[in-house]
Order: sequence, then C-alpha cells, then structure tokens
Amino acid sequence: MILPFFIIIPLLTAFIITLIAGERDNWAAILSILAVISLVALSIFCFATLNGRTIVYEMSHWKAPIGIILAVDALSAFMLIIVAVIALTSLMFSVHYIRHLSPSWKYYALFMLLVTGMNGVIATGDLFNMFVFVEITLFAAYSLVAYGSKAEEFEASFKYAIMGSISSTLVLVGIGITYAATSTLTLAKIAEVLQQKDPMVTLWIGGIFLAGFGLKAAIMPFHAWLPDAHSSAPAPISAMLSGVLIKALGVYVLIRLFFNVFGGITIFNEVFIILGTISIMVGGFLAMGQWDFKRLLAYSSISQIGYIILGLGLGTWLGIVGAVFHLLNHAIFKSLLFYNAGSLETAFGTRDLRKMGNVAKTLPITSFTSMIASLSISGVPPFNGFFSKLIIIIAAIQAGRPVYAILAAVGSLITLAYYMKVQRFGFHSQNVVPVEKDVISFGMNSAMIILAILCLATSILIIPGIREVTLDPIVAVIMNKTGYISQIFGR
Amino acid sequence: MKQQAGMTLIVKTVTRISVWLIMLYGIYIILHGHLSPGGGFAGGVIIALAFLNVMLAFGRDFIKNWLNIEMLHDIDSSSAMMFLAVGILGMAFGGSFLANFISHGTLFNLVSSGTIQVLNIVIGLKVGMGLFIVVWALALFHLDRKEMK
Amino acid sequence: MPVESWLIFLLSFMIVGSIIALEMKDLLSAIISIGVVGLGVSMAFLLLQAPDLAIVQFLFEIFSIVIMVRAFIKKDYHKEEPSKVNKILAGVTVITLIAVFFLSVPLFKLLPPFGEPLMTTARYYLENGARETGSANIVSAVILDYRAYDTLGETTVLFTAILGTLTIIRIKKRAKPTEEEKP
Amino acid sequence: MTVYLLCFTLFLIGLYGIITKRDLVRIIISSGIMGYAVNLMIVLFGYKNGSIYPIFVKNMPISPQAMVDPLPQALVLTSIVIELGTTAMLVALAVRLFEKYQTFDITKIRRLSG
Repeated sequence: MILPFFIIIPLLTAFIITLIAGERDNWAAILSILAVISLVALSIFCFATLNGRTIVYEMSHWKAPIGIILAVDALSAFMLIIVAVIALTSLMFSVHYIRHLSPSWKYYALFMLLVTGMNGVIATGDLFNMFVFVEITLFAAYSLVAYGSKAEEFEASFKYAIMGSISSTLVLVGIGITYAATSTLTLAKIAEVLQQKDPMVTLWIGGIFLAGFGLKAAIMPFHAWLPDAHSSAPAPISAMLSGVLIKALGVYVLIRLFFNVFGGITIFNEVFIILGTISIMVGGFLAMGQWDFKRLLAYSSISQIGYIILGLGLGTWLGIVGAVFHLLNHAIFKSLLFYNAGSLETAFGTRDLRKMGNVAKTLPITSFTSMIASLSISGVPPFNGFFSKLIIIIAAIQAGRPVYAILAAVGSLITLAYYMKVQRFGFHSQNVVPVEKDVISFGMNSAMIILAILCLATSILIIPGIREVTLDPIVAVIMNKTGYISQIFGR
Repeated sequence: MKQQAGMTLIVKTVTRISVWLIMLYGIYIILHGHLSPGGGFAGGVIIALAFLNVMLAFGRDFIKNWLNIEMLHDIDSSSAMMFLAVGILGMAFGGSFLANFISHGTLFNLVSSGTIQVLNIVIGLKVGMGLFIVVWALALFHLDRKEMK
Repeated sequence: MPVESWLIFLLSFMIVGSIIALEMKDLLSAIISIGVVGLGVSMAFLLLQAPDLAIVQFLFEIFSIVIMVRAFIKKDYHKEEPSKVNKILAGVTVITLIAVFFLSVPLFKLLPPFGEPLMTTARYYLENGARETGSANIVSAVILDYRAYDTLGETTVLFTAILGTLTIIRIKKRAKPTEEEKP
Repeated sequence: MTVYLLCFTLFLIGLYGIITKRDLVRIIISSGIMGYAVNLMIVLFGYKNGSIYPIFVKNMPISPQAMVDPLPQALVLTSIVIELGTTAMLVALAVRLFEKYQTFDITKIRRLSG
C-alpha cells in the first residue's frame, strides 16, 4: 500500500507549489522539505520491513502483464533511501543558496519533479513506465541546469538536452524492439520470455539499452555532456545530478536490465569491465588537469562511476558488494564536495582553485568537511570510500583479473593526487582572500555536517553483523534473476 | 511590425467565427475520446490552436485582455492536480491507485467508461492551457526584448 | 501487399524530405520540409490503422511548426552565414552509420516479420477491453485505464516541460522582477 | 522487412544530422526526425495484415481478432507528447542562446571547453 506514495508525495507537492506560487516562496521551501522528510521516513520504513521480499503494487488494479506494476525490492528501497537523503540535504543547502535566483518557487517545483521522476524510475516494474519517468527527471534536470540564466548554463543545458534526446530515442528504439520480440512490457515477463528466445535478440536489445542508458550514466565513450551540465548547474543541483541522478537513471537501470532482465550473458560483463576501467583512468586524468573546482568534481564523477561499473562487471558476489557500497558512498561524498564547491562559490564568487585562499580560517566547517570528503573519495582508511574501493580491488584479484585490479588501484592513487591538489591549492594556499563573515548559512553548514558524519558512519555497513541486513539483501537481489521473476509473479 | 496589431480585417472577421467552431470541435473530440479517435491530447491541442489563432489574428495585446493568463496558469496546474486526485480517489474507492472506480455505464453511450472520460477532460484542459502558455511565453519573450532595446 | 508498398512509398518520400530539411540553406524552408515529413508520419499512421495517432501527430506537428516558426523566423536571424560542415567528421559519421545499417540488417530478421505481431498481451486488451472498461476505443482504454499510470507520467512530462520552458524563458509572472544577468 | 529498414534509415539520417550539423535549428530538426522514425517503427511493429483500427463501432460487429495491436499506439501517443515537450524546451534554450551569443552556430557557442 505504501508504494504509490513514493510518487504521490513529491508530485502533489510540486503541483501545490505551482498553485500557491507567487509571493509565498517560503511556503514552497517548507512544503518541499516536509515532503522530502516524509520520503526519507517512508523509504527507511520500506527498507526495514522488506525482509528479502519484493513488494508489488498493481496500478489501476490490473495484474502484471496487463497493467503496470510497481515493484520494490531491497535494491530499489536502497536507492529510494539514497535519493531521499541526498534530496533532503540538497534542499537544506538550497534554501539559502538559491536566494539570489528569482522566482524560487519554480526551483522547488522542478526539484520535486526531479525527485518524482527518480522515485518513479526506481519503483517501477515496467519498461515503458521507466522511460516516461526518465523523461520527467531529465526535463526537470535540463531546466534546473539552466536555472541561473547565464550564457554557459544555457549552453550546458542545450548540450545536455541534445544528449538526453539522443539517449531517450535509443531507449525508445530498444523498447520498441523488446515489445516486438516479446509482446510485453513488464520487466519480469520480458526476462521470462527472453530466456526462450534466440540469445542474439537479447544481445541486440542489450546493446541498444547499453548505449541509451550508458549515455545517461556517463560511462566513458558517452560522457561528453556530463562535465558541462554538472559544473554549470547550481551547486545543490550538481549534487543531485552527480550524487543520485546518474545513479538512478544510469547505474540502477543498467543493474536492473542487465542483471535481472537480460542476466546470464557473459559478454556484457566483459563490456562493463572494460568500459568501467576506461572510465576510471580517463576520468581521473581529465580531472587532474582541471582548475575549476566543479569541473574537476564532474570528471571525478565519471571516474568513480567507473568503479561501480567495474565492480558490477566482475559479476562475483564480492564485486557486487563493492559496487553497491561504492554507489552509496559516492552519493554521499560527491554531494558533500559539491556543497563545498557551492559554499566556496558563495564566499569567493569564483570556482577557480587558484583564486581561493585561507579557507581553513574563514570557512572552518567547509574546510573541515571538504577534508573528510576528499579523504573518503581518495580511499583513506577510516572512511567509507576506502572499504568500497578495497572490496572492488580484492574482488578483481579474486576473479582472476589482476590487471584490472592494478588499474583500479592506480585510479585510486590518481584520485588521491587530484584531491590533494584541491586541498593544497584551494583550501590551504597562502593567498589571503577577503570574505564577508557569515555568508554560509546554518542550513548550508548543517547539510555539509550531516553528510560528513555519514561519510564516517556508513563505514560500519561493512561490519559483518550489519552487512547481513543491509548490503547482502541488495546483492542477493542483483545476483538472483529467477528470484526476481518469481517474486513479482508471486510464485 | 508594430503599427498594426494582428492581421487584416478579413482574417479577423473569419477568426471571430471560426475560433468558436474550432473550440467546439476540440470539446467534441475530448468528450468522445472513449468512443472515437482522439481524446484529451488531441482535443487539448485543438483548443490551444484556437487560442493561437486568436493571438495570430488579433495580436498579443488583444489576447492579454481577452484571456486571463494567470487563470490559464492556475487551470494548468490544477488540472494536473485533478489527475492525481482521480488517482488518489481510485485508491480510496477502487482499491488501487488510478483504479477505474466510477460506474462504467453502457458501452457506446456518451457518458460511460467511468474515469476514462473524466481523465480525458482533465487532460484536455491541461494540454490546452499548458501548450498555449508556452506559445504565449515565447511570443512575450520577443516582445520583452524589443522593448528593452 | 498494398499497405506495405504504400508505406515504402511514404517512407522514401519522408527520407527525401528529411534530407532536404537538413541540407536546405534557408531556415524557413527547412522547417516547412520537416513539417511535411511530420504530415507524412501522420499519413503513415492512418495507413497503419492508428487514427488516434494520426490526429495527435497531425495536431502536434502543426503546433511544433508554429513554435519553431515563431521562435526562429525573425529578420535578424538570417544575417549569418552558417559555418562549413566538417568534411572529415561528416565522412566518418556517414561510414559509421552505413556500417551500423548493414550490421543491423540480419538483426531485423530475428523479429517477427512485418504484419504478423505476436500480440500476447494485446489480445487480452482487444477481447476484454470494451467490457472491462466501458470504452469503445481500445487505445483510450489502454492509455487511461490499463496503463493510466503511464499517462499520469506523460501529463507530468508535459507539465515539467511547460514549467521548464517558462523557467528558461523567464517571463514576468505575477509582477515579480526577473533579474537579467549579462553574459 | 523493407519497411523496417527504411524506417531505420530515417532514424540514421536523424542521427547523422545531430552529429554533423553546426546549427542549433538543424540539430533540433534532426532530433525531431529521430523521433518520427522511432514512433513509426513502434507502430509498424504492431501492425497486423488485413486488420482494422482498434475501435468498436455501434451496430458493426467486428471480431477482436481482426484488429491491430493497440498497445504500441498507446506507447507512441505518449512518445509524441514527450517529443513535443522536448521540442518546446530545445526551442526555448535555442532562443535564449541566440539572445546571449547572437548566433545559432554551435562552433561559435563555446564558453565551456575541455
């Protein structure tokens, strides 16, 4: 019964905001924060009560192949939690940050539509429905990227929109061919029917979907739009885009399709491993050459998504644990880093690392949290990023692919190098740049502190007793294709 | 461009009559969505095109007085909300989100098929108002820039 | 087969039309050619027994042409000379796309041939749709009852697109000053 | 079969346009072409030889077996609406870009690089 509320709550909030819009911009902020808090509670409740089952909700009261179903299992619930938590911190950060961008009610309405779209993609069990919600998310994202009405924002948004339209068209081709081949749109039914078909069909459909959703996940050959879009958007939106959007629309959908629906075709695993490794290396090298903080972070996202894809491609239990764990961690620390970038931009009016200075004195919280995030993302022991990267590297060795393990380790060193560069030149340089006192509001600071605490706290997920109830059910869902089908049809 | 708002007298006279016919046709299409081809999306666009017709024939200033753009915005968002409300009502009365909970009536009657007709009307309103607002905004954009120069 | 040959004729016409639209120097001619291609799509829908789609495609085509003409056909837009298409890029793209085309020819053979769809779920809609939903138009029954959730999403997409367009354009709504940042 | 391939050709022409054209309007047009091709392809997949439209008419008994597949039509209806949304948004962006840069040429719109 609770599943439709994941869509109803944010959608209703967006509609109410547009209706009462006008002078009451504060209402919009309060309403959306309330909505997102309820989503956090709902998603945690959902995850806690799952116990390895799949909750299925039949929309319009029609059974699975006839109507549309919502299906939430451990993986979906996990993604819902990530979306809700990052959205909450992002809203806390936004309240002050977007004050100079006039009519802010549109911002909140679009933000809620963004959340609606991602929740819809994650919760659905129907291929075409997934496409529709992907479109909602992308439309909201295009307009939010262009929200500041600066020339380069329009440019980034246009590029993003064109890339999005190419990828959506490819996905639609895939959907059409899937329908022609299987005559159904329910994911579980497709999985069942494709098992009896020529594997060439699966291969072909898979190739189209890999190109379509790979564009959205910004895996290496399809990455060109990401640095522009993610660095031009307002900081809280960059955090949403980099932190959750490319995961919900890209990685989550790829997992769902390639493990639960097409599962069992090894060639895709090889492709994932190779693309993942290329992403790690090239993203890392490109990030190293950047002086624009947000652009550096955007390239770093490509590199970190590479780790997730590599872990998935290994296909072993350990590799997938690492991938899922890294997905969570990356959402946390990349969002935190984008908030840092946003608060530096508020304080110094620039994103160029060379023009910043004495951050540690003037903005202690920003400086401290960015240190934690940088250490996390570069994989320094007590923080969460270390564990997930370590697991992926160990998994690569165990799977008998030492070359990829070495490359992943080198990628980690590159990450460390460019985050040390950020710390050295951005935060601890000798420049003295004047800053007004108290430019960073309470909401912005608390958003950063919450995520910094989460950076440490999520490390405990890897402790055996806790891992069994958190990460293991997710991995079980990913690895068990027949389980996915039978759970949905209730057999 | 500016000295003459809209087009010639002939166009204006024809538009005065044809707008209502177009709109009537749009409403017909919406109401018969469950019986014949068409439905909310097609009918909504027809209504938007009727407004567009007025705007092209009489100019932007006329339509500002003729239509309340604020109200169009409100209809746009409230009809989207009504769609959601039908869904939630379906949850309350039909047992599932967006369930068809109103009596279906007899096949081929004008008033039949429960929520399908309601949703057609809601979509028609939403599409009609929403699309007209887009064209209006694009037109106004040029107007704004011209005034600035 | 008459339908298939008509479709081949229409599709060839559309291919020519879209090449003209892409290669035409003048913006207005390009937009009008694409409109003609859209009307071709509408006719093809009619041939394929999809009157709902034919109406919607026809109307939406008119609408997008109006939007494009209104937005792009201004006097000051015609001054500039378009920069030359990069010959090497164009050549590589054409070769790649031709390769993709020939690679996918055997793949289309794996699908059911034209005119013989599988229709396993669709049969249910056709046999029970009118009785279960009370709608004589089965397409309406599918979009507003069996798959009403998709249509909710679709309405939301349109809502988002409109809100987004307004955000990008930034007209002054409710007398609130918009700030104009200079590039 | 020939129909599918012609439709695919239309799709590839759209893709070619998006990749090679240097003009915002042509890029928008190309994305439209891709959309047409996909919509048409999905409806082609649902066509059944010798069948009629899936609408029952009063006093005219038609067997459900003699109707084309309604589901692709429902999907394409959605997709057409989404296409229009994309077009509106791209047009709005292109107009704003023209205002900022005074050009539609994408090679001259290059503030973001790298």
